[in-house]
This record gives sequence, C-alpha cells and structure tokens, in this order.
Amino acid sequence: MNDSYLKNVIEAALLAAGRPVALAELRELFDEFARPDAVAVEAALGELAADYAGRGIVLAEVASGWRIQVRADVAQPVSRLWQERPAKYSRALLETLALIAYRQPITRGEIEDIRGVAVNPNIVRTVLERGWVRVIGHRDVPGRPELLATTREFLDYFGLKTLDDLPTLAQLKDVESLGVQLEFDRPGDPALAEASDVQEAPADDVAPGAAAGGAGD
Amino acid sequence: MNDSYLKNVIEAALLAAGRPVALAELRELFDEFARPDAVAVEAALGELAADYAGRGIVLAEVASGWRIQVRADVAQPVSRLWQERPAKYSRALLETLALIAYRQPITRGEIEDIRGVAVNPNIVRTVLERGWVRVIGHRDVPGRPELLATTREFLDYFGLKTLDDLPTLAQLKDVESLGVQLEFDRPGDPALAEASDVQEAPADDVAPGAAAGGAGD
Amino acid sequence: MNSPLTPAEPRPEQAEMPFAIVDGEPVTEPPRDLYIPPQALKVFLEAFEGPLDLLLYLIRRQNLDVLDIPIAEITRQYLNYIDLMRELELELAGEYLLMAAMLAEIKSRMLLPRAQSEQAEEDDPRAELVRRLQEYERFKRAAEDIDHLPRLERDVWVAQAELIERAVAPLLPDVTLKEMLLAFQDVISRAAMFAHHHVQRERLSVRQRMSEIIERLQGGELLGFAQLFRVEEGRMGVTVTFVALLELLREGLLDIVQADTYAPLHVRAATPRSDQPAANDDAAGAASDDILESR
Repeated sequence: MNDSYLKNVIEAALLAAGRPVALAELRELFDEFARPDAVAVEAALGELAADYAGRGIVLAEVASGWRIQVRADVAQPVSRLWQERPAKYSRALLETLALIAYRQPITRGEIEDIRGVAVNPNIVRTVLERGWVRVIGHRDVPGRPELLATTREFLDYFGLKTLDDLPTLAQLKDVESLGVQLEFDRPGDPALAEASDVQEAPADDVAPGAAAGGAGD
Repeated sequence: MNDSYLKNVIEAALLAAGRPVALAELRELFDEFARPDAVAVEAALGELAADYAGRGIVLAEVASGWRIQVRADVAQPVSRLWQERPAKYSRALLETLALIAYRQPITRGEIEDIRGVAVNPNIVRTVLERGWVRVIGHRDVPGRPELLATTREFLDYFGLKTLDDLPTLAQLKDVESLGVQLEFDRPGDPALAEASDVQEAPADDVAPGAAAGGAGD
Repeated sequence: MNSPLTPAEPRPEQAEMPFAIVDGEPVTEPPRDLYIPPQALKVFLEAFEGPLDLLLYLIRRQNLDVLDIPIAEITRQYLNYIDLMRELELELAGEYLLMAAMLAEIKSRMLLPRAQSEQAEEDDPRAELVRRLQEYERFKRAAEDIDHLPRLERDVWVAQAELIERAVAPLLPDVTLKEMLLAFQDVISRAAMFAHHHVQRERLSVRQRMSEIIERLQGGELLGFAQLFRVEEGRMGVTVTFVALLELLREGLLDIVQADTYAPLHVRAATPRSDQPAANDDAAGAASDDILESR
C-alpha cells in the first residue's frame, strides 16, 4: 500500500469520526488483504504528528485511542465560535459616545450638562478601552477635566472617512430618511442584515426605546 | 498578523466547528484591532486548499460557508467507521424534495398535481425535520396552503453553494410543437383500426365527457 | 361505447378471451414482459410512484417517445396492470383509477372523426397527458440527480477536531451608526429643553481639527501659528483649521502668544489664566459663530 494513502485514510478517519479512534479500529478500515499492521499504522500516525508541527491542530493519544484536536495556542480565537454576543450597549453609552463624536473635544462635565444626568465612569472607561475614544488633553478649568475625542478606530469601526461623514443635526431630524442616505448596515454582519429585513415593521426598538432609554438612565 | 497564525486559526476553527463557517464568522474570530480583511482570509483559505492537495481531506465551500471534509477517494475506507448503512431516501421523498428545490416556493397541492399522487404527510414531515425544507409563507388561495422552500442546510447537505448548482433540470420539449409529432390516425394500430368500425356510433355521449374530463383533473 | 366508461372494464380487451375471472371481472393474461414471480410482482408494482410513473414505465419499456404515445396500446397495458394490482389485492390508490378513466376518455375522443381539422392540433386529447408526463419525468430525473449528489453521511463527512479547552474571550457588543445617531438625536432633543444648549449645525471637521490641534499641543510645547496649517489641504482646509483655532481660543483651550509686535504668532495649550482678555474672547466667539452658522 502507498504510504501516503495509508496516512490519508487515517487522517480522514480521525477527522471524520468525531471521537477518538483506537489503533485496531484504524486497521479495520482496510480490506483484509490490504490491512496494514500495527507498526505501519503507528508509523503513519507519527508522520501525521510531524505534519501538524506548526499547525493549528495536534495529534493526541487519549484513553480510547487517537484523536486530532485544536492546538492550545489557537484555542482562544477558535473558542469565539461558541461565544454569544453580549447584550447591546446601553442607551447612556451610545448617547455619551455620540456627544463625544459630535461635540469633541468635550469633558465629562459637559456631557453631563447636555444629558442632564451624571455619566457613569464605567461608560467612559468602556469607550476608552474599546479604543473609540481617547483623552486628548485637559480643559483649563478647576479640576482640569479630561478632554475626550474620538479616535481613528472609531471612524474605522463605523466606516467613516472623517467626522464630516456623520450626518448633520438637520439631517438627523429626519431619521427616517437617514436609512436611505446612509449605508447603515455594515457588510458581513448577520445581525444587522437581519435587522434591515424588518425595517418596515414598526421601529419599536428605535423610537419608544429612545424614550425608555432617556428615562431609564 | 503572522500569515501562518491566520491560517492555523482558520484551519482549527473549521475543524472545531464541524459545520460550515462563513467568511464573516472567520473574521470575527479575531480581535477588532487585529481583524484580517476578507481578502486575507480568502488568501489563507486558498493556501489551506493547496495544503490539502494529495491529502485525505479537502476544503469545500457550501451555502453556509467553508468546511473541511473527507476527500472522495478515501471515503470508502472511512465509511467503515460506521456500522450502520447510511439512510436511503425513498423515491417519493426525493421527488418531493426535487419539486420543492426546483419549483420553490411550492404547495403540497402543486407537488401532488405534478407527481399525480397524494404526498405522504410523513415525507413532508421528514424533510421539515431534517431542516432541508421550511414553510416560508402561505399561498393566498382558499385554505391558505403552506409554501415550502429549501433551506441553506439542504444546500450544505448536498454540498451545494447555491440552488444554481443543482443539476440542470431536463428541458421540457415544446408543447406547442406537439401537433406536428402527434400522428392522429395511426395506421396499423389495431385498437384504432378496430375503433374505426364504430365511427358511426353516436358520438354525443362521448364528446361532452371528453370536455369534462379535460377540465376536471 | 354508450355505456359510461369504467376503469375496471378495459374495453379493448373485450374481444380477447379472459384467462381468468377474478371477483367477477375478466382478467386477461399478465403483461408479457413480466417474467417476475408473483411474490415479486407485488414489490414491483409497489415500486411505482403513481399512475404517471407507471405510464412512463410502459412508454419507456417500448422505447417510445412520450410525445408520440400510442394511446390505445398504452391504455390496454395500463389497465392490465391495474387489474393485476386488484388481483394481488394491492391497495389501489384512487389516482390510478382516475388515470384509467382519463386514458379511456382520451381513447374515446380519439375515435371520433376529426371534424374541425384546423383545431386538431390544439384539441389533441393526448396533449394534456403528454404535458403531465413530461413534467413528471423531468422531476423524476431531477430526483435521481439529487440522489446522485454526494451527500453528507453517505459520501461526505465533515472533518472535525476536538477543542479541549474553550478559552473565554469576551466578545464586544456591536453598535451601528444608526443606533448612535438615534441616541444623539434623542439626547439633543432632550437637551433642547435646557435653554442655553444650542447645538449648532456645524462642520464636524472643525471639531476633528480641534481635537487634532489639542493633541499636538500636549506636553506644553509651543507651536508656530503657521505650522498648524497645511497648504496642501487647500483653502477649505486652512479655513477649517482657522475656525478650529478660533473655537479653541473661545473655549479657552489654547493661548496665542506673540513675543513682540510683528513677531511670529505661536500657540500653546492654555495655561491657568488670571485675567482674561475679554475682547479677544468676544472677537473669537463672534467670528466662529459667523462661520459655524450658530443661531
């Protein structure tokens, strides 16, 4: 038997099985007259293990046999396949972010003045950590409050070239028409594609939510 | 980002998922600030596909994304992993599925019209339960029958990217041209020769029946 | 021909000698190509997916074009099969009997003299049957084609590897621009209730430039006034920078310093000021208000 055929069958079988496969079972995959002996199978397994060096997978022997598993150093990104997107950002965070974008450079106090409520420090920390906002200086008033401004990452995230691409306040007045003028949906985001499907439906997640959000924070 | 890291993560993710993974989802595995663009992911997929040449596995694109699967030429030995023979679907199920695939959206009544027999409710239940078919609405006629259509899982299961990849439906010969090919009186047809003997018989009781029969089915 | 057509009585066979009478009905001999033992016959007949399938089988068996069915012969064979099904006590679906009636009816129509020759083509009683047969055959073939596609669990297996430890890497929520804009609209409309907050319709590039300038002045360094302008940005860019400077001055975020009369102007981040030159502030404010179209 061709060595690479033996190796190919073993690799395919280990990957198809979805469970560990014992060496004896691997031998059984072949017709009797062409059945490799245990030594040949072990040699093929050794080659496979070597092939996987520097790759995202490893060959491992466990109690019930051999299996191919994800290498630990890529487990972290791969784990995201199973992660649920967390809840959305609060209305308060979005308002804070919007004010920083439109009125930058701006201090927390100024945001509070406009919003009429105190800004939760966690909100500012979140947008700073996200890399959307940064402190660009301090206003020269008592307490020297931090001046907040948006970053290039902020523009990138929202697909804007400059802040000028944000709609003007006058345009904002007619939010309904915004959907037409702006490409709101970022490509490749399934959640958003879904959302656009229901645009005709009463936008209860938008208008009443706005009122609720305003009252709720 | 290191190219081989990108490729390793993608390979490990496709293998860990055990299902097709969309390109956008692959990009999402990476942190925002280090997210590869679609071109980079496609390049890595291309490299993976090249790596698998001559191996027991292949990279395949299906409706819901990319998956790694067992190469056809080792499928026979690999199939021995499973003692049970794979499910064989009845002709009735396959014909029903074909009608839904090629004629969607379609109602059960329309399927019955074309197949000339009642559709067994179990068949519809089976294709619904397998996730190959779903009800996408109701036809606006009396009884509001369910409109059936195939799903992405159907395409995935049969290794197709889009419905366009289905085998071409045999061309229906032009019914308009039938008259030319239909020989009305077939000399030498014993039944018809016999029939000509009774031509004198009053035809009135037959002709109206013919009209009714034509309209009635 | 004047008795109503019943599918159970295949009329062409009346001339033949029935070889058996079953339940009072004459049964002619089984189709000649059926060299199948009676036990298998049941399986054979059950294999048909309905009358169209059976008819197609009969037509194909004789290598005939669907478009050119010798209706009398096919009808005879079809009825033979139906009789066989009855004889074997197979559950005979109503569709088979319906088809038998349709065939008999087509046949009887074909016996009629062709009165209106110009309508003959349209009126060919076989046309509808042929159309249905063709349509059915297309999907019969399509079903076979689908069955031949390599499918999961039979021909194809998805490769999978074990992920032992699922690391926890929190995903961050997504935000759409629209969400943010709606939030902004909301906060602005609420703020409008507070008299002194008038948010003008202004060029955001001025805001962006303000941020950039402040950042450049971090660390307290002194920048030449001219250094802040980039000629390559054109008149618009220069205007934006100038307005941004005025706005920063008005907000007290930077100082403009001049060592001597006619000496070059420099800017720096504002230092704590004791006495504020009111005139300067007013002028800057007025200028920026003009350009920013504040109201």
